[in-house]
Amino acid sequence: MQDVTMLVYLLMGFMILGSLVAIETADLLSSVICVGAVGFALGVLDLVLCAPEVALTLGVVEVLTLVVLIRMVRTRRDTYHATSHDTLAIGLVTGGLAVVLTLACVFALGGLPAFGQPKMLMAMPYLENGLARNSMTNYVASILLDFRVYDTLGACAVIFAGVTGAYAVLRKKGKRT
Amino acid sequence: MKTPPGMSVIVRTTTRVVSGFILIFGCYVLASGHSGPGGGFAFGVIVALALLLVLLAFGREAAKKFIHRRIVALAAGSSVLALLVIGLLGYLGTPEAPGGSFFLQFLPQGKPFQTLSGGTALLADLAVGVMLAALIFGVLTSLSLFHGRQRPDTSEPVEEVAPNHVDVPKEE
Amino acid sequence: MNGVFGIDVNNLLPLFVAIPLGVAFLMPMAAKLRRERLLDVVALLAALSLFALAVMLMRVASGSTVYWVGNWKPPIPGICLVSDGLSRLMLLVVNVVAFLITIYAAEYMKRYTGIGLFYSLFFSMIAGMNGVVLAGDFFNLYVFIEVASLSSYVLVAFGIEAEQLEASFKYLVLGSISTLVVLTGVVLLYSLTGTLNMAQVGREMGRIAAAGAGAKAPYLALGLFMAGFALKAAMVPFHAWLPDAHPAAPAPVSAMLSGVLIKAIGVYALVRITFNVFGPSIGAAWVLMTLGTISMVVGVFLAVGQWDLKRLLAYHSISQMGYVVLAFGVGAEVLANHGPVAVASLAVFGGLFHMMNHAAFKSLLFLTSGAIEYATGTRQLKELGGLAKLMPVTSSCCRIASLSIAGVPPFSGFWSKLVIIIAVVQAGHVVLGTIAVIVSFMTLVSFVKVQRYVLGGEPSEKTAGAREVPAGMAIPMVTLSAVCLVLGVVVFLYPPFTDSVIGPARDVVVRGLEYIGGPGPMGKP
Amino acid sequence: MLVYVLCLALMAVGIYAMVAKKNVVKIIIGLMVTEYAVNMLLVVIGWRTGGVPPILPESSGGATTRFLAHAVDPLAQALIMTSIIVSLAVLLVSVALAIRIHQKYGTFDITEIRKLKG
Repeated sequence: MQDVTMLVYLLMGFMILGSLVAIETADLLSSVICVGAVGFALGVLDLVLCAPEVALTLGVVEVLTLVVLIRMVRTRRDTYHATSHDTLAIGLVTGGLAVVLTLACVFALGGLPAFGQPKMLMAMPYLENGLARNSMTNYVASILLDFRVYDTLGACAVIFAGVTGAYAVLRKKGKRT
Repeated sequence: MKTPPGMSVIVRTTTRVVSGFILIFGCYVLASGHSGPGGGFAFGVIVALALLLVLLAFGREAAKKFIHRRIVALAAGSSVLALLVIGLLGYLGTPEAPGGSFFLQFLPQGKPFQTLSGGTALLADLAVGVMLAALIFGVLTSLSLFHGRQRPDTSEPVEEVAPNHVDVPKEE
Repeated sequence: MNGVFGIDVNNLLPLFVAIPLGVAFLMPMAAKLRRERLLDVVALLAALSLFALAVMLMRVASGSTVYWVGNWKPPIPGICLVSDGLSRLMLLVVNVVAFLITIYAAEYMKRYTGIGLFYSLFFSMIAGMNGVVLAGDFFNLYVFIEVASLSSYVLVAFGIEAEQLEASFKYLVLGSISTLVVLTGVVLLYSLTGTLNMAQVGREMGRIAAAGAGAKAPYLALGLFMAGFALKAAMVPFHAWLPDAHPAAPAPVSAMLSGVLIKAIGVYALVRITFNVFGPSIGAAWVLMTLGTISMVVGVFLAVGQWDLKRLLAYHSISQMGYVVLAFGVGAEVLANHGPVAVASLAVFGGLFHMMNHAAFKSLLFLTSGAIEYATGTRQLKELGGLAKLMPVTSSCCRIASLSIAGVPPFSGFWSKLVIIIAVVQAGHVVLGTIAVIVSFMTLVSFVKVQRYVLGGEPSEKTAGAREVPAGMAIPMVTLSAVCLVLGVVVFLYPPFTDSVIGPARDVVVRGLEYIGGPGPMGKP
Repeated sequence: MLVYVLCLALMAVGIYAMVAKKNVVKIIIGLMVTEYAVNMLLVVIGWRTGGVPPILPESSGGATTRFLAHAVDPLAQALIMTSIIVSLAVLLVSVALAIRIHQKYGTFDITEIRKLKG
């Protein structure tokens, strides 16, 4: 068990470092590539934590995201000022986030169940009885497509609205003349 | 006419071979989704990526011949409507739940470990997959064909609706 | 009891989501037929059917009922939709306003391209709001919040002008922070209790608190929820997006955003979670009261200095939402201190009533500002003038709405503000009551300015050619004016209305943790 | 408990980028990082010590006792799948807006994109 925990820490550390590099680096293309690496690290983490279904989906979505972002950055010229002038705002944000994080660590996070011992109040009855109702042995798929299909409908509505919205934003003209 | 923009012969040949394999892999992912990792979400994105590969390798004109925008819109709209209809068909009810309800499993289920287990779930999976493939391919074409201000008029992401009703003059 | 024509109304709850989603999915395909009138007709029919459903639900249903989607009921609890007084009231508000705005939009949006896309996004937004209001499950709540907000981001940029794109991007960034913060809260609660069902989460948390271990963990989740929903409701430290986003949008969208969206996915969710899931607590009450008071004051001060009509209205939205949140905060404080329930009920009643009124008069104000912009091409106060003679219908509607928001008797806004102020004073917060009165006075000053510059005086060069808007836009405005007038009168002169419409909602909020929406026995743990 | 702290830290990094950075691309990257953080938190809370994937293996022949004792939380994973799709939608919209903004202003730098007052 110990090795899984260590691996998880390593991957998380890599992800935090990678995101910091992605955010602070001056070149937009390297920054996009870094965030891609972070995404794939999350995929590996999913594999380690027994979520192959999620890892697969995340992987393909990650490829898609990278294609879109690289295309966006590569085809557009931009002069990026690496140093930002708004030091007060940045200080406030950083300070505020640090305070919230510390407070969360000190007071709240200790109350969560320990890593590796989830309370499965809603999931356990489904694991026990789901197979009898829909005969699907992949529980993640059966939750997505039968048990909580209403959420999936919502997700479809989100992506439909997103794509419709992207079309609407990329229209040639907004108003008729 | 200019030659359609695309990539080198090597890329095109590779694409010709590879895109078929990617599509088959996508279908495998969909089919195995009920008893192993996979399913509609992954299928949709994989198929969209394969189509995007064709688009990038052969250029815009060839891709337009390959897939019409209208078909993409129709596929996306009808498949997502199909998901909603599957939900509404749940109102038909079953012997166990005669009143029926939204998204009720109204089809007979198969046996575990078969591709056709799950009743409505397979249909829902298919609908989600086709919808994602069409939507993502559609939006990727729009995003990658949008050139920005260098050539603001070459792109036409959305077909303009015919201006039948511009009878209200805009006061200046 | 719950039936009509032999159908159980409870069974029709998913239609509130299914109908608008169906329209949203259909519209981009239907747009290819190139018949815009057809799109208008479909949209109007759908909005009308939603309106009828909401009214029917309000008339027929009673008590609290739970609908299990896909028949996944306990012992395998799936997603549930909850119909109780509060959600029925919100459904009524959302769908009535949405119906009237659809009529308006059919005429107004003729100036824009891509009507099919507009209707698709507009109905996604309605579906999202209905979904949020009905949700009895945390993750479902998150998904529908995302449906509603994503559509609203894009609708803000629908005219694709530079300012609109910028406002929309800002709104998208802040809105995404808020939804992600809410999602983190959901995940923490899921980890803590092992369930997503709202009522069950409430009970499990009571059990955890009784056991004593990890009693602080829920507060982190509550804090995340309050920050997230306060951002959606544009309470003052989190309000930066609203004064950009609401004015930038096309008029029907502004009316929808200010009129119902900030209520359905902001205030409603805030109230549902603080009262019905976590139970009213002193800490939450003080946060709500502080947010409400600051928003009330800052919003109105920023509004007074504005010369852009829609921006002015947007700042007033912040201020008026401040009243609503203050009322709920006072209610929560009284309940948490085990004070007199009558005072808490009065405060909550005031909050709900003001929310209803605000939905009516603020959407009316945005519709009239849209009509003014439609006719004159500008919304700068200094460039307008003399519209009282040129556009009599729009002007009268604007007058009624202004008097109502400024709290002039006998219009509806006066009564709801009065109730809130009485409740605040009865709860012992005389200072807050005084502030509320002063803010109300400032609102009056601000709207006197609007009346003077827009309607009074002589026509300016921009307004000289203005003429009355088409009937399609005038009818919804007149209807909303009538609602503003009637609501003020009917609530006090016709008690059955109060008892059947606002009363059940008030009871749901005041009863707090006795929220019915999940498996097993209800009540305090 | 350290795992939760690391998740929240990653989230803080993302929110920091979204609020403090002055470049549209960086803001979008911050959005992605925040979404990763939430997904990571979800997969972490669903893990069970000695867990197996929530897919009943065919070799089990339908016997579920051992599977039930070890399967990691499938519900959490289903939630991640939904949230991945939702994030993808948000990303597509933000990229479309960014492209259009770049077309109007010629830059991704929001200090130069300031037509609105506040």
